[in-house]
Amino acid sequence: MRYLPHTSEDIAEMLKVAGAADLDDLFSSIPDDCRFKGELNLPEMTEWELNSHMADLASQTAVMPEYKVFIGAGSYNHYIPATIPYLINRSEISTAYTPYQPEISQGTLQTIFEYQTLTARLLGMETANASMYDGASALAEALLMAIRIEKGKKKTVAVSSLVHPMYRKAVETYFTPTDFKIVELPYLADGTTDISGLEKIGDLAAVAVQSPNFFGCIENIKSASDKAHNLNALCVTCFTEPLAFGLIKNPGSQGADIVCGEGQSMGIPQSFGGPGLGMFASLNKYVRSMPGRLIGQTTDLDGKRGFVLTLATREQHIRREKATSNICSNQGLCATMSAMYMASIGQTGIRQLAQINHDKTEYLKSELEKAGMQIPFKRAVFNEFVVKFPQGFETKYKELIKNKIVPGIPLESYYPDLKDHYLLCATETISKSDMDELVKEVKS
Amino acid sequence: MRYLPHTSEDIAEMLKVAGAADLDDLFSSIPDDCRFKGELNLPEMTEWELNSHMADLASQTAVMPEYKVFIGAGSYNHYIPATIPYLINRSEISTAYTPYQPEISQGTLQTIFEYQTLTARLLGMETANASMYDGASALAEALLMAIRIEKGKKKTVAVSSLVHPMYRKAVETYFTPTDFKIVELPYLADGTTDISGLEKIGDLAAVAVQSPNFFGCIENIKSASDKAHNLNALCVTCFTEPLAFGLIKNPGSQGADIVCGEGQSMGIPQSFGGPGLGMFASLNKYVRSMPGRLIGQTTDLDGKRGFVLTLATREQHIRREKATSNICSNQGLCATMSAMYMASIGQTGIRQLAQINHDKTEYLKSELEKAGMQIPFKRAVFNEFVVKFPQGFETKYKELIKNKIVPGIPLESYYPDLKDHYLLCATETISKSDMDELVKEVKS
Amino acid sequence: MNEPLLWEKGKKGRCGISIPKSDVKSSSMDKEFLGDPPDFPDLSEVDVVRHYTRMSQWNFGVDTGMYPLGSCTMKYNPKINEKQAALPGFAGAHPMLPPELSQGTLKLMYDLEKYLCEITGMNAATLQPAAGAHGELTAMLLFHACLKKRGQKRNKILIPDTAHGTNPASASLCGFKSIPAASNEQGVLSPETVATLMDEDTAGIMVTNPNTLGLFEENIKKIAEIVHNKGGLVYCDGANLNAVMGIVKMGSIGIDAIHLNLHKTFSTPHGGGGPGAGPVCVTKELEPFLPVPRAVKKGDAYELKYDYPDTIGRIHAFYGNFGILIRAYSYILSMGKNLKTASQYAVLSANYIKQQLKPVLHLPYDRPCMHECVFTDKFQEPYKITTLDMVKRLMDYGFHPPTIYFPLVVSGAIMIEPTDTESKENIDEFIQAFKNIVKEACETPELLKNAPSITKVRRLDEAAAARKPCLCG
Amino acid sequence: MNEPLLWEKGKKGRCGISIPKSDVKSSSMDKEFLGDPPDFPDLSEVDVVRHYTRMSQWNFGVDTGMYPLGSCTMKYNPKINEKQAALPGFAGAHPMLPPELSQGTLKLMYDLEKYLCEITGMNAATLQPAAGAHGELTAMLLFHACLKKRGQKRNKILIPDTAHGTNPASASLCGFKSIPAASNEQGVLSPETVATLMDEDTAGIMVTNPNTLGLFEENIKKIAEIVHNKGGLVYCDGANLNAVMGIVKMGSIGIDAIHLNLHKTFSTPHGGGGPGAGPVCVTKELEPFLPVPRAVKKGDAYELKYDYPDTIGRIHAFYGNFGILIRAYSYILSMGKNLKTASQYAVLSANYIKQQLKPVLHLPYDRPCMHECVFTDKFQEPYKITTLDMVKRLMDYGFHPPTIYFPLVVSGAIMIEPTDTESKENIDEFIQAFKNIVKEACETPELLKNAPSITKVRRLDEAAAARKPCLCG
Repeated sequence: MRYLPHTSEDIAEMLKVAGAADLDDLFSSIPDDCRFKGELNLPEMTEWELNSHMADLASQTAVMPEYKVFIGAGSYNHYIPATIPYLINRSEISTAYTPYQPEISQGTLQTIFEYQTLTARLLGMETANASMYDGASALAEALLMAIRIEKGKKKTVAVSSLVHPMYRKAVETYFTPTDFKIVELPYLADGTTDISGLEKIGDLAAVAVQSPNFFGCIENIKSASDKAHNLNALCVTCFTEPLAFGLIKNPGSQGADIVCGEGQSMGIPQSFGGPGLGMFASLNKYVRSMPGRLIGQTTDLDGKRGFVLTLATREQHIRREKATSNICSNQGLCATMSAMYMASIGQTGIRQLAQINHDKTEYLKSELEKAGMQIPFKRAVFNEFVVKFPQGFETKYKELIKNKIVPGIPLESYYPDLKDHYLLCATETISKSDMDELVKEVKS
Repeated sequence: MRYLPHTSEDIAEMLKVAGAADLDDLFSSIPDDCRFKGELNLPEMTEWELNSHMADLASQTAVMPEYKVFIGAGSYNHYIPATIPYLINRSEISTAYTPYQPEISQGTLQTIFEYQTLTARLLGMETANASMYDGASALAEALLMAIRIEKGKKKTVAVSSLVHPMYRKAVETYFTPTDFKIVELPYLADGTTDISGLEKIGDLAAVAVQSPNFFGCIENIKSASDKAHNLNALCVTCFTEPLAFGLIKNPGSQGADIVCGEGQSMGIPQSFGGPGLGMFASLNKYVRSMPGRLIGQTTDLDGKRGFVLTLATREQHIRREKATSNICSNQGLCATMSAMYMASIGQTGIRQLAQINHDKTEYLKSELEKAGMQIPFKRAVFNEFVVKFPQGFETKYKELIKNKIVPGIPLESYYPDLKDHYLLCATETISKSDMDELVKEVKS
Repeated sequence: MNEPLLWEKGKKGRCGISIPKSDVKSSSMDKEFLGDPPDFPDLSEVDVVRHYTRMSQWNFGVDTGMYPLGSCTMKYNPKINEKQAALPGFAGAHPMLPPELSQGTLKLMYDLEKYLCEITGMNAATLQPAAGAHGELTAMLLFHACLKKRGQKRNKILIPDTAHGTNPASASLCGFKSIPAASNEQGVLSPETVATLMDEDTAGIMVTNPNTLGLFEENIKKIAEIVHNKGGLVYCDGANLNAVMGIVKMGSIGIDAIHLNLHKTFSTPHGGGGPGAGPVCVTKELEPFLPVPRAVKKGDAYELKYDYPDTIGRIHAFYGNFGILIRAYSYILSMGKNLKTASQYAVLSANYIKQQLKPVLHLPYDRPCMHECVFTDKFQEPYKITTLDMVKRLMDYGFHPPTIYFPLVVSGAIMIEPTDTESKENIDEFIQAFKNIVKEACETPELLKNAPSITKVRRLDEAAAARKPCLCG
Repeated sequence: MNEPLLWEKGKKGRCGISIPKSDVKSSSMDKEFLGDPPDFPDLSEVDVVRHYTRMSQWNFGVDTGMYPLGSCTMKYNPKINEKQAALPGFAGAHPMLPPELSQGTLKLMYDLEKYLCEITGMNAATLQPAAGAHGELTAMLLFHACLKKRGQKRNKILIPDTAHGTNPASASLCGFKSIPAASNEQGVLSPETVATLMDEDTAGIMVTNPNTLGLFEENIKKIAEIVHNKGGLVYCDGANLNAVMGIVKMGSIGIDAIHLNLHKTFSTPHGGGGPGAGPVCVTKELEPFLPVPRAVKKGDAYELKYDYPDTIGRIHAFYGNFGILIRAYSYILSMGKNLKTASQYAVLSANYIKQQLKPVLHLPYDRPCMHECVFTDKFQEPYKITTLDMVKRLMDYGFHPPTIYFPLVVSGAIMIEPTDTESKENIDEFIQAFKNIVKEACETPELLKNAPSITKVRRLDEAAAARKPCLCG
């Protein structure tokens, strides 16, 4: 086997030193009744068989450009410059471990320090961590962090119903074994969160709002944070489409205390939903309550600038039983990809690209409206929006799929009152003719 | 433009230092009547437009595995381990220049030194150079070298008619402006070269034979070299399929003086015929007549082993007007790929792989014979062989192509007396079922 | 060569990306929402490429040399698996495609679960956890849900001192208080210790097996029996599975749930700290509680099923780190029954190192080990040379240091895991390097105190970094 | 870290490749032909990966830093072009496929020829030459064939002292004796010189324009007229085309044939010495002699045409380095009219460097330059510091040395070409480094004599290597 360098000669010599009669003998410390005596029942392929097997599997998925996929909803198709997969595949970057030994990990460390900084700038926050698993778990951890900041005395968090439904599901899962409560905030007719009920919650630790929200609508974070702060609660905001912050106000400037979300849009392939990137940032004062890894700047023996993993006291290594975060492996390589993307696109580029995304979405929205479709929520959107198609659209949906067009996702399973409502997305990868074709098909 | 870092501020500052009023002014030394005043008429694409344009072009070529391509004839479809494109893309390897500055080019230099060594071992020769453009130009240069060794006194080379027809064409082109002559050696009924006429040639400088030859047949190099040496001529052998030397005797062991050929089979993609790899080796005593670059071992100031470009006196840098080789850029990266391949496959692997190739070819040959096709040349072959199909096979050929099977190449245009003869190839990439399907289709 | 921070480079107006052409008219964003673009530096493409090329040159990776980081299983990461993950049909797949448009990805998940169950001897699996610690948490959520279903609320969990570091934190996220269980002088857990600690308020035990001393928990069956008899559940931290593939089936030794680290045992790259994947395999009893959706097969087709009333819910927005699953799946298919061979070689190499270094390094538990062995710096105490000094010096010899000061149960621990992909020659060189260092420790200790000497930076002031954090540039 | 030679590693029985399974019965090779397999070392996959990873670490590439190698145009090599070349439809294409099965590749060649003609202002092109020198040779073969067709046999060719080094060797392969033509004190060729040398035995002239002093041959039109009037032909070595894209059309200034270096001007990677590509563009008169086959368009379809009775034949087995053509084609499409901008910036940067370094380095031709400028070590003579010493020291500053001791017409030449992809900051750093070195030359000359100091090896004994060649391990 090409990955296993041991020759029979090597094995004989090593067994001799190890004092074992044969390979089996090495496992003598395992009681016989714990030993598996059979052979693993697994297929085995050469590199070439694997190639064709995987190509076959991969060919069974509907991807752009063969299919025109108008789905966003937490995973966005953006162009990724060829430089990023190229650089990320440099094995000193991709095959390194967590940088416990800073002297030979300055590449990873400086890169992640830069990632933290760019992320903080993107979100308008003071400090970002080295990454969380994804947007959903990041939100769950953000809410737990908010409760921690409040010393666990306030036990309720209010979460907008326009937070991505799967994120809300994950929050529930994380909250189940605790005695903390989640209150869901309803939404208004314009497609934004109704925060009017917040005052009624007695022990409110935090309010969580997503912007742009699940319907693509831009929330009024300022109102939410003002209200939260008035109630002595924290304002947590999340996002699924960070490209928006190339165009709209970032959450930090609107008073958010903790900001988290999914960074996949920043140069990371969709990969059927993962690996993505949990971006996570907060105000400086909360940093010691923050979950996840942090890279900090320091100096070496010669006074030279260098970077290290820091504030590890929050972690498991030091005070096992008191650890507040169990995060070890995070999404380091995805954070690196996104840093490469942010560095490549720059301030000038992100504005341009965000504007193009906005233009495409607005074009599609207006064309669908012209074609007689209903746009139920009038609020300004970024990259995606809700359409109400004529009754019985399910059949048309199936037809469109046969024609290699995937016109968004149906919302009914997440919002039972939104029958025939679909969430559609158009990024820079969707051409005018793709959109015109969709509109034509929908109309016909 | 993302490749051009100059901002307008940079340009202004630099123009000032350069003492030019504007960019145009920089070209004031070019007379006005030499200046082009218009704009270049060229398309311009974004990275994303380019991607779809190129994908479109690439999709218009018939490649394995969608098509079953039974063509060899100088370009062979072999599996290439994923490690090779990965490593070759490391930019310190791929974007370096010719290693004129050895201190920061030891990677390239050691790699090519290793390539020279592995190539010499593969061919059974004493010294190999750093590479030639391809098999065809390597053969032309080998014959010119042979004449050089003979001080230009003998002016005729005899070239087997079973040398790849395109290689012979290239030799002719290289010979046209000289006063050297080429005599073509006919072939025998068993598919090997008829060397019986060699004695009749008065001023024979060299005999060139290919083995395995264009018909896939294994030549008797020993006889050719014995005869050449008896006539005080050199024996030059060439090859198009070096994998053969995993199984058959290498040319060095059979008395060849200069060995050259195409190394594409050793880990290099077919790429519509190039870039490939001109492998070139000879006996030590001829090394100063050898064209192309050479890497040699030496030591540094501290006595440490290192490598440098050497024997450059043969080249243009030193004695321009007396240079015997004009080769500067060669196929360095392809030589590197082949070194990676030879290192990966090893002695153990190359024997196994060559045997599998032999097995596939023999299977296809025997199945076609069973199906009633004629195998005109009975000589032992490696990887390819000639089949005589029934009269009127052209129509069937076109049909097969429609069914995505490419059953070799017709030989008639190269050998007018071989009407209905086709050259077919089967490597490890062709499965039994591919072959069975071909046989079934041919029979039907 | 130095390389500045990104924002110390660049100049406004450059752009390292190809901005797509727009084919629709521009629409302005409502003034109310319009903000300033983020303060990113503007770089050209070559600036970016050179920046990260330089970054990579400051790093050590598996392709650079031996990386004997104990408990991390830094084995070779095959390039072919990267190629599979990059296939457009995978990399470009949207997670919310209708099932009929994503059969390939669903089949991959379905089959990978099957293979992981075959390897662990368990009954069902979830692929959602994005890392090992996420898998631990998932397992604890499963325990919590299962106990709740049984009508129980237990608030403690046993954690041996030889367990992995993240276990207590994962448990506490589920409201379980960690109860430490001490290993015995053989370095393993005694059934008696567990019997004493286990009670009806205790949810069960989190055992790392092989444990972080590199020893197989030989009493595991008896321990599981004790825990089960008291109504508890047994979790196995499977980070060390590389020792026992095809040798021990966890399902047959009393384990109820085990998480696997695909980025350790199944060779997916660590990425400088992730992404990994931490699937959890469970018994039939725990299966109903697994996260949703689950990939199921219906006739010849695959679909995502949500209808599991007892499910703990979701722990990831979608299906976990699918791109990592692809790599692990490819690895399993490439290895087949060689997975057992890999475990054998991993254990062989660890025992070989143990025997070779035993004369020069103190070996606290002198018995056959599994895939890693743990030494200490006790022999070097007289020279005032610590574990840290020795391993920093290893860098000068071209090796990544082993894991150090872990497990906590061993003072000054040096935990060496060679893995199955290191050749005997590499291992011999490593042994020789360590022997040289031990010699240097008494003869030229300043070499060690000043190590490393050939790296980009010398020893860094970690205390200062934590005291006055600078986390953002 | 050191890395042994391949055959100093490995152990029999390892294999770094996946050996395909055979699905047919084995057939033995005739004993008569059966040989021993080559004596290759046996390595595992990780051995191979680490070996070449280490090799790469000993190299300098364009991604490592500025590579101001004069006349080599070491510009940034875009990654996207590598992706295109690797597309299975290109990388897996067999060159002898019937035309109907290779329309995409043929169209690419057809269009690339068209674009190169547009850029050079010539009428037709061949893509077959595999390198610049191969292009030179092709051009000389074309000249030979054309003169022969005219019924002439000429045996000399003029070559200025500012031409590229390979020109004489290429000419002599075609039986042309090189007649050196001296440049004037402005560094360019005088029409008078050419008029004196040009006669009816002379096939023509091989002029490098811009020449190797980085100067535009301003008398080119008059020179071409003189040569043409005597029945000769004018060849332009286009290696320096990066200075004049969109600024000079060679077809309109009297050039009959020009070769281009796709691996210079059109950004394909140099590969540590190739593969490159050296297409030749020619006038209508020379077109009939171009190599076959040629990609032609018939209706909407592309085919390979062989039927050119005056063709010189073939200079490559197939169609040249097609994989390199893909990259250059992608680059041209990515740049479009920015090709002119690239030339402008390349020239701007060279002039900027010229002005900045002029105070400290002797500039033999003090006039506006094109894309490169040539200095000498004359100012450093008093300190016994040579060009070699200075450029070796540049490595310690993180730069690749410029081209040195070329062109021969300048003693101790230092030929600097910054290219269009280096930012002003990089160029400023380079200038500063050179200024520091000039200072060191008088203050601490031993630093230069001992340079480089941070590389894997120090200065190598090239004389010993040539005296007693060791070319094979």
